Amino acid sequence: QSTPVAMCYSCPEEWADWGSELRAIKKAIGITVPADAKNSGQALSQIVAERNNPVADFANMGITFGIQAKKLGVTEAYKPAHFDEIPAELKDPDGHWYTIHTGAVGFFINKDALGNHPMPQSWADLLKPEYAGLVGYYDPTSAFIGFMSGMAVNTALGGSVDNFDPGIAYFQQLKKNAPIVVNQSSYARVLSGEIPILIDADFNAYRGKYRDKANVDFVIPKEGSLPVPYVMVMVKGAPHAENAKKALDFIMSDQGQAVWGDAFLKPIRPAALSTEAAAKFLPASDYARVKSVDFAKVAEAQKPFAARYLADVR
Amino acid sequence: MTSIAAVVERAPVSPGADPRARENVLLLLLITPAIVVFSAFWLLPIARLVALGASGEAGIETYLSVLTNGRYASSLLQTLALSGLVTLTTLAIAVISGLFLVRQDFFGRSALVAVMTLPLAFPGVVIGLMVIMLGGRQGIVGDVSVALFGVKTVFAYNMVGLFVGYVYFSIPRVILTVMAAAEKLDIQLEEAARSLGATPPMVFRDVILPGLQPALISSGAICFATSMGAFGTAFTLNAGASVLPMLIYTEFTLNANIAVAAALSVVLGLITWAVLALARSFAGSGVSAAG
Amino acid sequence: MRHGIGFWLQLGFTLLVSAFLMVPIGMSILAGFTENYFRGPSSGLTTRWIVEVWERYGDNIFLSLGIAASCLVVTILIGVPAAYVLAKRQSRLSRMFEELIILPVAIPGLATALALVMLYGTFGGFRSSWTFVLVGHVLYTLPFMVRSVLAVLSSIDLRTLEEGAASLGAGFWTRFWTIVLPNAGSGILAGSLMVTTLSIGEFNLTLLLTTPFTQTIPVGLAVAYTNARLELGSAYTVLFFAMIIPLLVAMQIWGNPSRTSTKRKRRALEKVVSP
Amino acid sequence: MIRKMDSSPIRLRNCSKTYGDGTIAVGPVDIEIAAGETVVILGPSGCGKTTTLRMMAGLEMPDPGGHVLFGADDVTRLPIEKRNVGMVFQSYALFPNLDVLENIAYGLRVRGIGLAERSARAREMMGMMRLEPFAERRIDQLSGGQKQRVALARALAIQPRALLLDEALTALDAKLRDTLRTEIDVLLRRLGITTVYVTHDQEEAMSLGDRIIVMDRGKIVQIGSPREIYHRPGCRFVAEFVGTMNRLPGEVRDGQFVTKSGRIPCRHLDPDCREVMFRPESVTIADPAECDLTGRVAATFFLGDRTRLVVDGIGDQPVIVESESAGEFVVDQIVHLKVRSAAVHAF
Amino acid sequence: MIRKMDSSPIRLRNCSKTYGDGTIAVGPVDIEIAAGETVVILGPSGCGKTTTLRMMAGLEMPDPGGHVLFGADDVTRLPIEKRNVGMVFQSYALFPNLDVLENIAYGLRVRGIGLAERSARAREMMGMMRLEPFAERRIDQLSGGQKQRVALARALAIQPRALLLDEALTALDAKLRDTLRTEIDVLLRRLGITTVYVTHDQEEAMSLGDRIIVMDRGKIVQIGSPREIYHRPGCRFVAEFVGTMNRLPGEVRDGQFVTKSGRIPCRHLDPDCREVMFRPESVTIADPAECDLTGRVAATFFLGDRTRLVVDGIGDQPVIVESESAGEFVVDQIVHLKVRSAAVHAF
Ligand SMILES: Nc1ncnc2c1ncn2[C@@H]1O[C@H](COP(=O)(O)OP(=O)(O)OP(=O)(O)O)[C@@H](O)[C@H]1O
Ligand SMILES: Nc1ncnc2c1ncn2[C@@H]1O[C@H](COP(=O)(O)OP(=O)(O)OP(=O)(O)O)[C@@H](O)[C@H]1O
Ligand SMILES: [Mg+2]
Ligand SMILES: [Mg+2]
Repeated sequence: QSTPVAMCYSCPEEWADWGSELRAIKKAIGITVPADAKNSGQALSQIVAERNNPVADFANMGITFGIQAKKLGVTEAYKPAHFDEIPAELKDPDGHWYTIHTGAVGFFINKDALGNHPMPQSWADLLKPEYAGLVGYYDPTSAFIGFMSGMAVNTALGGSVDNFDPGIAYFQQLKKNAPIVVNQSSYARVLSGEIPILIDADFNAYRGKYRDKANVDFVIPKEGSLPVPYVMVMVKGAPHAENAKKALDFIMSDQGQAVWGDAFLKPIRPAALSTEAAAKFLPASDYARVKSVDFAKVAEAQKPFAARYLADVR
Repeated sequence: MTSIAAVVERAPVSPGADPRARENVLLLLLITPAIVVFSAFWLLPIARLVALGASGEAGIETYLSVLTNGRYASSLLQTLALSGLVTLTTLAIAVISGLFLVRQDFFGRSALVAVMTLPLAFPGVVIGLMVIMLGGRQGIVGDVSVALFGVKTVFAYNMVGLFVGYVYFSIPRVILTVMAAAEKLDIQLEEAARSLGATPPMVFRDVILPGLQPALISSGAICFATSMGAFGTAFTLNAGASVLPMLIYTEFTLNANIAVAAALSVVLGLITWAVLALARSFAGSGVSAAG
Repeated sequence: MRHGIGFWLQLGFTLLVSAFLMVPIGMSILAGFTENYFRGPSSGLTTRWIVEVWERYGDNIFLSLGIAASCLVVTILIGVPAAYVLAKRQSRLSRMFEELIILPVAIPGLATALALVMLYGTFGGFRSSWTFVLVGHVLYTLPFMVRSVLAVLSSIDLRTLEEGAASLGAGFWTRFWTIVLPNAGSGILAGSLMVTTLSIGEFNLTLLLTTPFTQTIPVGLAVAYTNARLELGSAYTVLFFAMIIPLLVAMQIWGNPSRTSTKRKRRALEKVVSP
Repeated sequence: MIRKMDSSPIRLRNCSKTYGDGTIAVGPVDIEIAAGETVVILGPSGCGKTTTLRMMAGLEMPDPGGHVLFGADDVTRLPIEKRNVGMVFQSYALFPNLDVLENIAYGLRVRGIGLAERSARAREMMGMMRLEPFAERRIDQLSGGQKQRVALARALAIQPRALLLDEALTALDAKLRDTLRTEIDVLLRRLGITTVYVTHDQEEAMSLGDRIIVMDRGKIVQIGSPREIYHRPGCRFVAEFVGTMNRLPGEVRDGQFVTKSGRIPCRHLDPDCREVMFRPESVTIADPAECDLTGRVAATFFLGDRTRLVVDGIGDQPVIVESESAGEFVVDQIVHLKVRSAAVHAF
Repeated sequence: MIRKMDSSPIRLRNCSKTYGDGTIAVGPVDIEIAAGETVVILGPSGCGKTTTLRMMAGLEMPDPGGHVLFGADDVTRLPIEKRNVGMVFQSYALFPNLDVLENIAYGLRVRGIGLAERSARAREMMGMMRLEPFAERRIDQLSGGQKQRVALARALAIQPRALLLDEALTALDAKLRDTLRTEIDVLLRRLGITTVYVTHDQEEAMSLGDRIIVMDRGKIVQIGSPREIYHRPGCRFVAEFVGTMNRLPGEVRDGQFVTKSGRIPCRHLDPDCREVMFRPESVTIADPAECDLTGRVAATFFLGDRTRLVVDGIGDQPVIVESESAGEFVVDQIVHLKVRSAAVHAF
C-alpha cells in the first residue's frame, strides 16, 4: 500500500470521538487508521484468535480488558511519549497497557424521546414501570462500558468485587422494563430517540448535547457511580509496528490528548483539557459521587460477574 | 463421475481407445477447478472446525454441552421454535398470495409480483433496519398504535422483531417457489375434481395442496434452514444472544471461546443439513438453498 | 361482477403483505433524506447524509463492487464447466458433488466463516487481504451459478444436442464452444445476476472474514446501523438500494431462464390446450 | 352388472364464446344431442372444439344470450360441480396423490358416500374396466392405456348425466388407441350414455360417432353421420379435412373434365368448375385403352393390406392411389388410372 | 441439383452391447446393409433398436469382439465425429442458438469450409427441402414438420456416407407423418444414400423399407422385404407385431381346424396346432351356407374407405374383420365369415 497504515481494533467512529482522533492522526503524521466498530471484548477475542497471525497493530479497550490482554500474552510492551505522566494505578509498569482517557458511568438521556416522563435521577428510578421500554444498557458480559455499568450499579447498591448480589438483583428487576441490551456503541440510537435512556459514559452525552446540539442530557445517579478508564494496548507481533508506535505517540501528544478534551473525555494528561471544555461537564459536586476503585481487582471480577449475569439474568 | 475416476485409472488414453474414455478425461479436467476450490476452502476448513470443536478443555464433550448447558440448549430451542414459526407463517402467506398472483390476471398483477419478490437478496442487516422502521421506537407500527390506542408498540428488539424480520426475508424466496409450483399445477386436475362434484374448498384440499406439497416442503425446508442460520438481522437488532448464530458469534468474539463456537457451529450446520435432507427425502430432489 | 368476494379478500391480503414489504423500504429512503428523522420530514429534506456516507464509506462500496466482479469471474470460470460436467454425467458421485457444493449455503454462514478463519487466518497477508473475503463469497455463490447453468443444460436435452453436433463432425471442444456455452447463455446470465446480487449483499459469512480495511457494504451497513445516526444508516441503505434494486429487477426480467416473454400467452393457452 | 345409465339430451342454444382477450373462440352455435347418443366434434386445432365442450361441461360460460340445456333444465349458470357430468381429459388428469381405487371413488367421496359403499361402487367400475389388479397402484405406476381406463372409470363412477371426452385417446400410441377405441365404443353403447367426444383425428371421429359435428374456425360447417361426412362432404373444407383427397385442376369441356394428362367423363359438374376432387379408393389402375389419366409412379408404399401409389405427372400435385391388388409397382413405371365418376366432387 | 451421394455399405459383425449396469441391450447381431439401400429396424419399445443404430453411428462401442464396418473400413473405434454419418433424432436435436441456415451449415462450419461456400451448400439443401423462406428463422419459430426437414437437411448437408434416423417421424401428428414419409421416401431414393431407419411403428416400417429388420429383446427375429414380413411372418412375434392378427384357439381334425363356432378347412396345418392366426383382410363375409365361422357384431367402425367389424362369439377374443363393402352392419347382427385358408398361419 502506498500510504502508511496501521490497524486499530475497537476505535469506533462514533465512540469517544475516535473519528476525530483518527482524522487527526492522518492529518498530523500521515498514517491511515481505519475506524473499527468492535467493542473491547470483541477486540480482545479477535486479537486472541489471531495471535498466530495478528491483523491489528493496537487496540483501544476498557482498562480491565487491557489487564486481561496482558495476562493472555497478546500485548507488546510500549511506553509512548508522556508515559510518565500517567498515574501509576492507571498503567502497566512496562507499558503493556496504559490509560489515555477516562469517563464516568451514568444515564445518557434523550429528553425528546423521554416525552412527558421526568428525568430519572437514580438507579432505582429506572426500575419504575413508567420507564418500561425506554431503558437500554450495554451487555455486561461483553462491552467494557457494559461491565462497568454492572459494577457501578452493584457498588452503588452496596455490593463489591466479591459480592454481585445487589447488581444481579437489580438487572433481574430491570428485566420487567424490557430493557434494550446492546453490544456495539449505540450513541446514534440515543440521539435518534431509538433508545431514550442509555446507561453509558458521560462523554457520549456531552458530545450529543454540545457537538450535535441534540436535546440530550447526562445524569450521575444518586446512589453513586464508577469511572471508566480506557487504555491502549499494542498487539504482540503487530504487522505495522512502527506506524502503530507513531500513532500511539500521537495519541499521548498535546494535540492528540486535546482531541479527547474537546470530545468531553477527561484526558489522562489533565493539562490538555481546555477550560471551555471543562466548563461543559456536570459540576464537580456531581462527580464527587464517582468513586474510583482498584481496577486490578475489578479485572479479576470480570469473568465471575459475567458468569453470574449469564446464569441469573439472561 | 464414478466412471470418470474409474476410467482414468483403468484406461490409458490412446487414439484407439474408447472415445468415451477421452471425453471422461476432458470432463474431469473441466470439473477439477471447482473440486479443488471447494475442497481447499470448504471441506478442509470444515474438517478442521469439527476437530476444533473437540479441542477445548472439555474435549469431545463440548459437543454435548450444546445440549447439556442450559443457555446453549435454550438458545437452540428458541432458535428452532422461531424458525418453525417463521416457516409456517411464511408458507401460509406464500400460498394465499402466491396462488392469487398466479391464478388471477388483473391490472397491476406483475407490479405486485415484483414487489413481493423484490427483497429477495436483501442482506439480513438491511432487514434489521426494515424491522426498526416497522417496530422500532419511531416505527410505523408504534405511530399507528399511539394514534389508535395511545400506547406505543415497540417490538423491534425482542423475539417478535426477529420473527418479523425473518418472515420479511423469507417471503420473497418462498413465494417464488410456490408461484413456480402453482404455475405448473395442472388446471385440468382441478377441473376434473370439479367435474366429479368437488366444491372449491374440496378442490383446494384434495388437489391444490397436494399439488403444491413438494414445493411447500422444499421451500419450507429452505426457509427453516435460512432462519436457523440467519445472523445479520439478529446482529442489527442486537437482540442479545437469544438465537444460536448470535450465541456463536458472542462465544467467538466476546469470550474467545473458540472450541464452543466451533462445536455450536457444527451442531447448527448438522441440524440445518438434516432438515434439508429430510425434506428432500419427502419432496424429491430440488430441495436446496437456491433462492 | 367479474370477481367474487374471494378475489377481493385475497387481493386485500396480498396488498397488506406488499405493504409490509414495501413500507419500511420507503421509510428508510425517507429517513435517508431527512434532516432529523426523530422530528420527521418537517425538519427538512437534505442530501447531506448521502454525501457523508459517500465520504465515510465510499471505499466500502468500491471494495464490494470489486469483490462482486471478481466473484462473478471466478464462479463463471469454475462453475460453468462444473455445471456442464454435472449435466453430462449423472452418477452418484456427481450428484454428491452437487449436494456438497450447496452446503456453504445450506449451513449457517457463520460456521463456514469460522472454519475459514481458523484454518487460513494464519496465512500471512491472505487473512488481511480482500481475497479472503472473496473466497467466502465464491463458496457462497458458486452453487447458484452451477445450479442455474445446470437447470438450463438439463432442460435442453444436452446429450442429444451434442450427439447431433458430433454426428456433424464436431469434436469435444468445438461442441463445448459452439453448442454448450451458447445454449447455457440464459443460465449463465441468470446465475451471474444472482451471484452479483448475493455477493454485494452477503453478511453472514463476511462479517468474520473482513478486517477494518476490507469492510464490504453490508458490514459497513451493520456498523452504521448500530453505531451511527439512523439518518446516516438510512442514507447508506439508500445507496445500497440504488445498487441492488436494478440487479433485482434485472433478475426478475432475465433471471428465470425457463420463463419467456410469451409466458402470459402460453399460460392462457395452457388453460385450454392440454400440456 | 352394467346398468344403462340415466342420461340427458344436451342442447346448446345460440352459444358463442369470446375470451377475455377478445378472441372469439366459438361463433354462435346450436347443437342438439339426443339422450344416449354419441356425438363427435371434429375439427382442426384451434377451431373451438374444446371451448364448445367446456361450455357443455360448465367450465366456460357462453356469452350472454347463449343457453345450455340438459333435457329441460337450463344449466347455463350452473357451475360444473353441480352439473353431474363425467369428463375425461387428454392428459387424464388423474390425481397423483391418490391410488387407482381412490381416484375412481373420489366423486363418490365428495358426495359424502360412506367408505363401504363407495369402495363397492368403485370396485364395480374397476371390474367393468378390467382394472381390478391395479386397485392399490399409484397413478405413475400405470401404463397410458390403464390410465385412460381409470379416467373413464372415474368419470362414470358418479353415474353422470352425460360423458364428455376431450381428445381422450390422443396421448396413446396408434395400436393402443385402436384397441381402446373399440373398448370405449362397445362400453358406451352398452351404457347408453349421452357422449360428446372431441377429436381432431378424423379416423377416430368416423369410427366412434353416431353423428359428427365438423367445426372450422369457431363455426359448425357440417353435421352428419360418418358416412355422410365422408361420402357427401358439404364443403371443400370437410372434403379435404376428412380422409385423403386428390385434387386435380382442369376445366369442363363437353361433359368431360379435361386435365393436362387426360380427361374424366363427368356429367354432373358445373361448367365453370376449375378443379375436381376424388378419394384414392375411387381410382383404379386401368388398361391403357380405357384409362382416364396417365402418370408415373413416384413412390410406392406397402401398407400390409393395401398398396399406396404416389403418381406424378397428372396434376400439379401427385395423385394418391390405393389398391388392394398385390401387383408390384416399381418407381418410374407408367400407370393408367380410371376415376369412378360418381365419386368426383367439386366445390 | 440433387446429386447421387457416395455412400457406404454398413456391416455389423458380431455386435452386442452390454450397458454399464449389466443390461444386455443387444445380443450379438450381424447386419449387412448394401450401399444405397434403405433398411428399417422395427421392434417394440426397449428391444434394442436405438442401441443398434447408435453402434452404427459410433455413439456406442460394441462389446469386445464386435466390429462395425463401413465398406472396407473398420470404424469400430472411430468416434462419431470422424465417421461422417448423418443422424436425425426423434427430437430433431436442432441447435436452438443457431437459425435454420446456420443449423444446416453447422457440419460444414466445423469442417472449416468458408462462409461463402457453406452458405451456398446450405442454401442448396434448403432448396431441396423447400425451406428457403425460413432461412433466418429461429428454431422455436418452426412447426414440427419444418423442424423435421431442417434436421434432415442438416444431416444431408455434410454428404454423409450413411443416413441414420431414429424414430424420425414419431413426434409428428398422423397426417403430417404421412406426408413427410412420402417426401423422405422420394428423396432417399433419388439420393441413393444408405439409410437406416429405426421405428416401432409397423406401418411406417412397411412403407419406407427396402428391407425390414425385426428385433425383439435384443435379437433379430426376421429380416425381409415388407411383403415377406407381412405375408410370411417368421414367427408368432412378428405375426402379432406387424399388422392386425386374429387369433383363434381350436384343434386340427380331419384336415380342418375346428373351433367352438365353426371349422376352417386347412390342409397345411401341423396336427398338434392349437391356435391359428389370420389377418382381417383374409376374412370375407359369406353366405350362411358356405361360411366357416359364425359370430355376432359387437361394434362397427366406419373407416371411410373401409368398414371394420368387431365380431364376438368366435374365439375367446373378438375377431376383427375388414370389408370394403359399403353394406351396413348393425350391432348384435349375426354374421357369417369365410377365411381364406392359404392365409392362415400357425406357429
Ligand atoms: N383462455 C383463453 N383465452 C384466450 N383465447 C383462448 C383461450 N382458450 C382458447 N382460446 C382460443 O380460442 C380458440 C379455440 O380454442 P379451443 O381450445 O376451443 O380449440 P380446439 O379446437 O380445442 O383446439 P385443439 O385441437 O388445439 O385443442 C383458439 O384460437 C384459442 O387460441
Ligand atoms: N444407457 C443405458 N444404460 C442402461 N441401459 C440402457 C441404456 N440405454 C438403453 N438401455 C436399455 O437397453 C435396452 C434397449 O434400449 P434401446 O434404447 O436400444 O431400445 P429401443 O428399441 O430403441 O426402444 P424405444 O423404442 O423405446 O426407443 C432397453 O432395455 C433399455 O432400457
Ligand atoms: Mg382442444
Ligand atoms: Mg429408441
